[in-house]
Amino acid sequence: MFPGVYGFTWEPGNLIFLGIFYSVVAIILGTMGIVLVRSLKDFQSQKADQIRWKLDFEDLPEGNRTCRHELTGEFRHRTCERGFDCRECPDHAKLVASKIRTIHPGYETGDEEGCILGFDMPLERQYHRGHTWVMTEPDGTTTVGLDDFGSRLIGEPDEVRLPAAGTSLHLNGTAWHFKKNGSDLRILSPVDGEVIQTGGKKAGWYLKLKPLGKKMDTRHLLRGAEIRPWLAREMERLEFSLAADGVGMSLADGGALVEDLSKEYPSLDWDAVWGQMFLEP
Amino acid sequence: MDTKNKKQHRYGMVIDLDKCTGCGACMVACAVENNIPPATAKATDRTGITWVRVYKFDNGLPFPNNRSAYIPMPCQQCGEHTPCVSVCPQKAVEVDAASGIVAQIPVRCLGCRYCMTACPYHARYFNWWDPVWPAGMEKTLNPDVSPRMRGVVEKCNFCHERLQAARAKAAAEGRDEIDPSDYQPACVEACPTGAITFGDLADPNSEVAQLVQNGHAFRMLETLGTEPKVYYRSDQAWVRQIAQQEVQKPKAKEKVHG
Amino acid sequence: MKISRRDLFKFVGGSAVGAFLTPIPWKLIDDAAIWSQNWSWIPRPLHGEIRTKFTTCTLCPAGCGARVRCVGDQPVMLTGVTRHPVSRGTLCPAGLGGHHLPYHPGRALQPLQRVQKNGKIEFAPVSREAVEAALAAAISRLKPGTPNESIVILDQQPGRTISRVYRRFLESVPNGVYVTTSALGGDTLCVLQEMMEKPYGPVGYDLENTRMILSFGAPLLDGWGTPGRMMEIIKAQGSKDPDYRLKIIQVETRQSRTASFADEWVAINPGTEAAFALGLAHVLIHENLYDQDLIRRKAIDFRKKDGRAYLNLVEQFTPEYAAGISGIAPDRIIATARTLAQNAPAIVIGGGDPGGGPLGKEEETAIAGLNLLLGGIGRPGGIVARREVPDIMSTSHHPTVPEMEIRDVPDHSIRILILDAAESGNALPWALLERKLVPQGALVVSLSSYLTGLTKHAGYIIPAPTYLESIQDVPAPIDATTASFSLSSALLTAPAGVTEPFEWVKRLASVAGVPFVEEAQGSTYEAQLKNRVETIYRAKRGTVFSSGDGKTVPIAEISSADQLWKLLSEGGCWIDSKAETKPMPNFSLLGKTKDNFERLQVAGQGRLSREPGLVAAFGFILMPFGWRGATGNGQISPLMTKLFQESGLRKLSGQTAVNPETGRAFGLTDGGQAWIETEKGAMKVEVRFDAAVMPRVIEAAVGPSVEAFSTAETQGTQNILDLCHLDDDCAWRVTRARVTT
Amino acid sequence: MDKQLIIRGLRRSPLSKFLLWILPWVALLGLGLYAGYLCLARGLNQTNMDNRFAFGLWIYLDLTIIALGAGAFFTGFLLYILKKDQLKAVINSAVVLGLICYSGAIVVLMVDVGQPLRAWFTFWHPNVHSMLTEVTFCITCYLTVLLVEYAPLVLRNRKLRQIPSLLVFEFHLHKVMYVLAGVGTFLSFFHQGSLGGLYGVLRGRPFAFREGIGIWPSTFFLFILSAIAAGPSFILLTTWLVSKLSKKELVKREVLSLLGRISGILLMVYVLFKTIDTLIWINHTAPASGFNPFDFYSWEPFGTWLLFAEIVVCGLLPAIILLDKKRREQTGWLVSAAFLVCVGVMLNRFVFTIQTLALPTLPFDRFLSYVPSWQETATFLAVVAYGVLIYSLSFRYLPLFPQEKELRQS
Repeated sequence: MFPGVYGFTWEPGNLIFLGIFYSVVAIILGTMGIVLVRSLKDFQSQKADQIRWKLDFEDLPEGNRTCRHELTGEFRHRTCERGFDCRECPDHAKLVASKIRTIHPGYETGDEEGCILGFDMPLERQYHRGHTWVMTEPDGTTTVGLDDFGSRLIGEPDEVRLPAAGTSLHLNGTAWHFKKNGSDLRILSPVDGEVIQTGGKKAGWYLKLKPLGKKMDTRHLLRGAEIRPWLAREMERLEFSLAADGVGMSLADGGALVEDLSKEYPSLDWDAVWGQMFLEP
Repeated sequence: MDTKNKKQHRYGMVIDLDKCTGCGACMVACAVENNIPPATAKATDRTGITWVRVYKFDNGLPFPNNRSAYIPMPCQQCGEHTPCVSVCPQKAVEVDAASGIVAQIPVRCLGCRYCMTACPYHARYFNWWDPVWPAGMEKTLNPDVSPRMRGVVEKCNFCHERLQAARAKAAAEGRDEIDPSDYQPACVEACPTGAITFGDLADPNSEVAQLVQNGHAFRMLETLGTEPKVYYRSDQAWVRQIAQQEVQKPKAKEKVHG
Repeated sequence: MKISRRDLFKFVGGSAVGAFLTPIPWKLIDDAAIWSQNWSWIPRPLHGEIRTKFTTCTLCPAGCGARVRCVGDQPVMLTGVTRHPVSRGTLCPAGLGGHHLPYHPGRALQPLQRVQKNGKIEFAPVSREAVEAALAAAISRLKPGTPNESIVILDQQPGRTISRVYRRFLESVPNGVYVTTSALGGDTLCVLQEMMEKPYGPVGYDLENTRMILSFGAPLLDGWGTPGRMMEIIKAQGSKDPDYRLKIIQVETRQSRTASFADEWVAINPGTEAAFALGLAHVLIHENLYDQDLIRRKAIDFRKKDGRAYLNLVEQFTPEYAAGISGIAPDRIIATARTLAQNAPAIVIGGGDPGGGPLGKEEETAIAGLNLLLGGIGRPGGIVARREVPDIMSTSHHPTVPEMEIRDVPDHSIRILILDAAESGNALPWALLERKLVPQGALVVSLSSYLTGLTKHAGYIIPAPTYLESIQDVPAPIDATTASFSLSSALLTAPAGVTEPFEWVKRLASVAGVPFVEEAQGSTYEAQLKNRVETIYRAKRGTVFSSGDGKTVPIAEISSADQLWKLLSEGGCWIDSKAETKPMPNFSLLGKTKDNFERLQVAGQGRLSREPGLVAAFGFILMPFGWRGATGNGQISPLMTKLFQESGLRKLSGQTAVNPETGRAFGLTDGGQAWIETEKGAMKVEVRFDAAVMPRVIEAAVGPSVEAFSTAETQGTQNILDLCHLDDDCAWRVTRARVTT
Repeated sequence: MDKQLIIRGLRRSPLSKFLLWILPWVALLGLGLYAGYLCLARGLNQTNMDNRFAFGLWIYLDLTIIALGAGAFFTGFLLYILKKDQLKAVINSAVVLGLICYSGAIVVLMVDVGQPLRAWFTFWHPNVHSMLTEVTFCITCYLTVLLVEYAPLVLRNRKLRQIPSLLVFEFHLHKVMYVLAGVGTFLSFFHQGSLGGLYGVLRGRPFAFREGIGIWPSTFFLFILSAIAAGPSFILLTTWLVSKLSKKELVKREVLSLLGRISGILLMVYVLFKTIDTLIWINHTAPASGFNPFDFYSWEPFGTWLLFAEIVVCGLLPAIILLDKKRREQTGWLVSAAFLVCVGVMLNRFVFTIQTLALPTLPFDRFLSYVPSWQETATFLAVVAYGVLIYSLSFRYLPLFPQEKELRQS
């Protein structure tokens, strides 16, 4: 195996064979080394959450990755490639700048104030695709809560694990966890920010954040006219999820969702439904 | 040992099948010389260890025209394309350049038995059991040969330790070359009819070389090109024929038992 | 400091990584490698000074010289002694493993008693004194003058010093009978001597000068006689002029090693040797190919008026008639007879197979008759006379107890049977001995070291030292043309529990209160042997071979009896000078037995003709066969597994062969199991198809069982001999058998 | 707890049912482990192998499962190197199968050699001329590669994924998968070939001996071809079987068709070369060794039917079926053909491992039979059980079929 070990010869066959072997070993070890170094680097720079979202996003079925501009009808078909982070999206910037914003044909104005498709979705709030809402408070802080759709999906959680004050949250990172029926649910952070105060279901909000930089960047959040088509799509997705488990119901015209959907249909694979709806497949 | 300046030997055998009575003395002498243990009760002719094995073969004719002969099969010490040497994954089989002897190094053998499948002469044996001698009998072991252990392959090496002893003797007496009479494997020594002749095939004056030349000598499975250094001879045509006949035809529809 | 679990993990992990940087793992790998190459329980050979010693093999009566390679004093290898006058440099496979015998696991190391425990026969330790007391009591109950209440010592290697001691002992007890068995190679010679009108003295075969051997089943090339002699002849065959090569014709049902090696194999019907021999005699006489001068002068019953002459008998056995019985074509009988006559000097040898047993007296008479017809007695290349080994027996007191062959002992007459440890190498069925024992209360004592064969049936065992453990004398082998004498030395110390038979006989004599007259020849066994050597020395005959230097010197050049003793105890061999030709006495071609004419006539019909009605009912003829020294009576080296189960070169007990066509016809399968059933019982055997086997014959090995290599055979696996039919003349060669799956 | 380990959105049977399913396999594995222990502790006398049948059931098993496991490297090769993205649907399953096959083979090999403690000598004193050395080196390296390939799959387990360091590691590991796939392909090509070479070089066994190119006998190449032809079929077959057993759709139908087509094309090429090789062997190689090739087939039950079965019934026939688009679209035909392909490769390995050794070489030798002992059989079955267990566990807790969720929802 090495010069000096009994049986080693300098004949070409031996050298070629061992040469190939050592090359293979070197490639395997080298590759593993690279992987380790990269992992270590990313781990230390706390990119784990980012990577997690990236992987989760990739795992989402294509239908779950619809671009917000498809929801509003600006595109016939468009899939988001950026993990619902419109901040760096040139197309989004262009579309916003051009101000050509077509209203989704499904948008109806007949809803009560703040009540869209039977959900309590105040328009002054901005919504993240992971069913959190964001409201910028006058004092410059930002309140984050679970939207009505999300609340009804989860109902009464068994446990809420909120981040401690001072924790930095990153967009699409983990904001907080719910525990319900043994399922662990990760709620995506809708914005970048530092936790300054935590609330809960009773408080009506979950987190108060202050921006990490100068200003809270909320360009990627859904707002105004986008909410209704998005919600409609979410209803569709939900129906779809439930249908996979054999629950056929039309939620769209059933009026408002019941307060605690999981209590209504306990036999369903809620874990999967929540995963689908809260973007954690 | 420095062999560079020495003559290259090709030790070999000529076995006269007309003299082999099939008594088995060679097999016993071999086992005594090489510290081969007695078999356990469960061993069969397919799991035993007989570095030289005497096979019986016949002319295939029915009674009373049937005739049998015996053929001792030690390792044939192949000289070319040595099947076992090239297949061993870890150099536990080597051809000694100075003597032409194919040597098995049991302490390096991992017991994969690839060499055994490679050997067309079935001259290699695996230690299926721990070597066990009846209590006390281990005192009768030959001090010149190490007993092997379970799980390794072994085979005839033309009593290599006798070659070493002859070399040591030659060296002690200040000779470069061994006296051929000092080096005779145990089977050759034991054969009561002198059916086995042993010597250096590379020496044209040696008895073996002469016997090979004298006609009626042949080797087993010569067409495989393994160039064995064990020759056989017989003056009987049927013996020569059957030993060279390649594959025996199945006999009618006999039920085959293992 | 608080140690968290994490710290602990870190510590363990760190240590593991750190350990890799130390030499510890490499040391462990190295040690594992060394261990994997040298397991501590693999025995290591002894180391020490390598010495060469010489001795004489006593495993059979052949008396081959053995060169013993020793580490220190421990024999580690036996080889033949080049130029040894008896064995000619040869040791047989059994002899090559002789040094393993002291360590055979089946050895008895103390006196044993046969007991029945939970229905099983076992051997339990017993004191030597108890055995002696039991024997002494039995001896005291023997009534003098009642021949049906005899005490017998069975000695299978007669002519030794201990043999003489036995005879003298038997002389001093009531009804003592000294019994021997037929020796391989000796049967024809014994019968030949019985055919002489006056004692002719011992004779041997002059194999070296003969041109042809017609052998009736004698395993000439497989341990017969003194194996080295035949081997030396084979060795030299190639260099001889083809016309002067020894021609061998083997008359045997089975294709034995000798049969397949012989120039001709005459595959004869089972048990019909007499017919074939008489057929040959018929041709010899009709074609005037016999020694007419000799026959005219010496044969007393060649022609007789009463119609019961040899000629009358032979007349009946025309080639056609003999062919009808023996299955050999008339032409072949004629051709064989002619070949015999043309190739003078020729020898005709009987004897049969070591496992198949002796041919029978009548057959041997017919065979010996051929030798007489050919005129080969007393001529070079024929059967020649040799002298006895000079012995005190001949010089002082000749024992008066008769020497008898076991088959001649009257049935149900032995009250006490003592089995000597020495072996003839031939099979001896227990049934034969049993027939000779009194039906009730017979006492059997074995002096064998090994719980095998006949010893399994003994009531007591007083184990004697085994080969290499005691000094023994080896007289001339039965086939020899000159007398010889050598010694087997005690290279190993005998275990404490074994008893030298000489000492035991002495003790027994004293316990039984009988005079031990042999005391005069020396009070110890060694003194007795020395005495014998001195007798030889005083005879001043012959030469002495010394194994150390391979030289042979006339005995006259040996300075003293002590010097001769020294040479002999170092593996030397005394060889008598050639005997002068003795004038041959008159002889009877029909033998001296009563009704000899009728008996030969009956024998000529073949053994199976005696109960013809049964042949069809059984279907098979069972023929046992064996290999000298491995017929299950004595012990063989555990290493003999090489020849038996590890190669199938020789056959184990329970292995049989049948002709493939017969086998298929009877629904047997090659390699399958079958039952052999005879009038005596049934046994499960393994059947092999072999085209060399005569149709309707099942050849069954009288060999060791697999257990015989590694254990004591106390329970005794079944032996094919138990199934064999014992004829009135104590032959067991052919038995009708059923073979079923 | 168990539910937390199951990939979100996938339906798996209740734990009790799952335990009931694995129980017999665990028992079988336990028995096999005991048998393996017997073989290691008491030696190979526990097997029915002997000096003539020095290779037995285990070597047959090794050759066969490694051939079937070829799907792992070949799918990896097609996916990562040739960018056949459709195969993403089965790559995970293929990797698991490959891992099972290779690790099973190595474990059995460790029992099969007489001195497992000396196994590393092959690395220390390699004889590079031995095909077995090539096999040892390649298999060991490739098993490492397979473990590395399997690692991301394990790390994607729902619970393990929660650990950030593992998540990051998995992410980066996945990114370099093409390198490993490349190395794996290289190694696999070699050892699949060397396994063929193992027998092809046996000059002393004219039945197996083949001429070839350079140091490689033709069997070297034929084994590669047959392995890569059978690999996709085996994946197809297992996927179909798992789908049937779990009563779930796991991959899109067109993936199975693609696998079938790949298998069919390669098999056709293989059959062509195998036929040429056989003809060369019959007309040249065997006669040159002094043997009449048909004598080898004169020993019942190993007659020429075996040759016919191997090349035509299990070669040409499935190749034709798989290349016929219409038939391929019918699951019955597709699966049957894939089954035949697998049987074919098993038969081929049987012929080389068992028939080769059963045939006598010496004129006075006998044709020998060999029946494995219970210890051998149990060890063999333990590998099967081990495979089933690993696969079952992987199927239950790891994302084996990325399309499963999608198909469930549609």
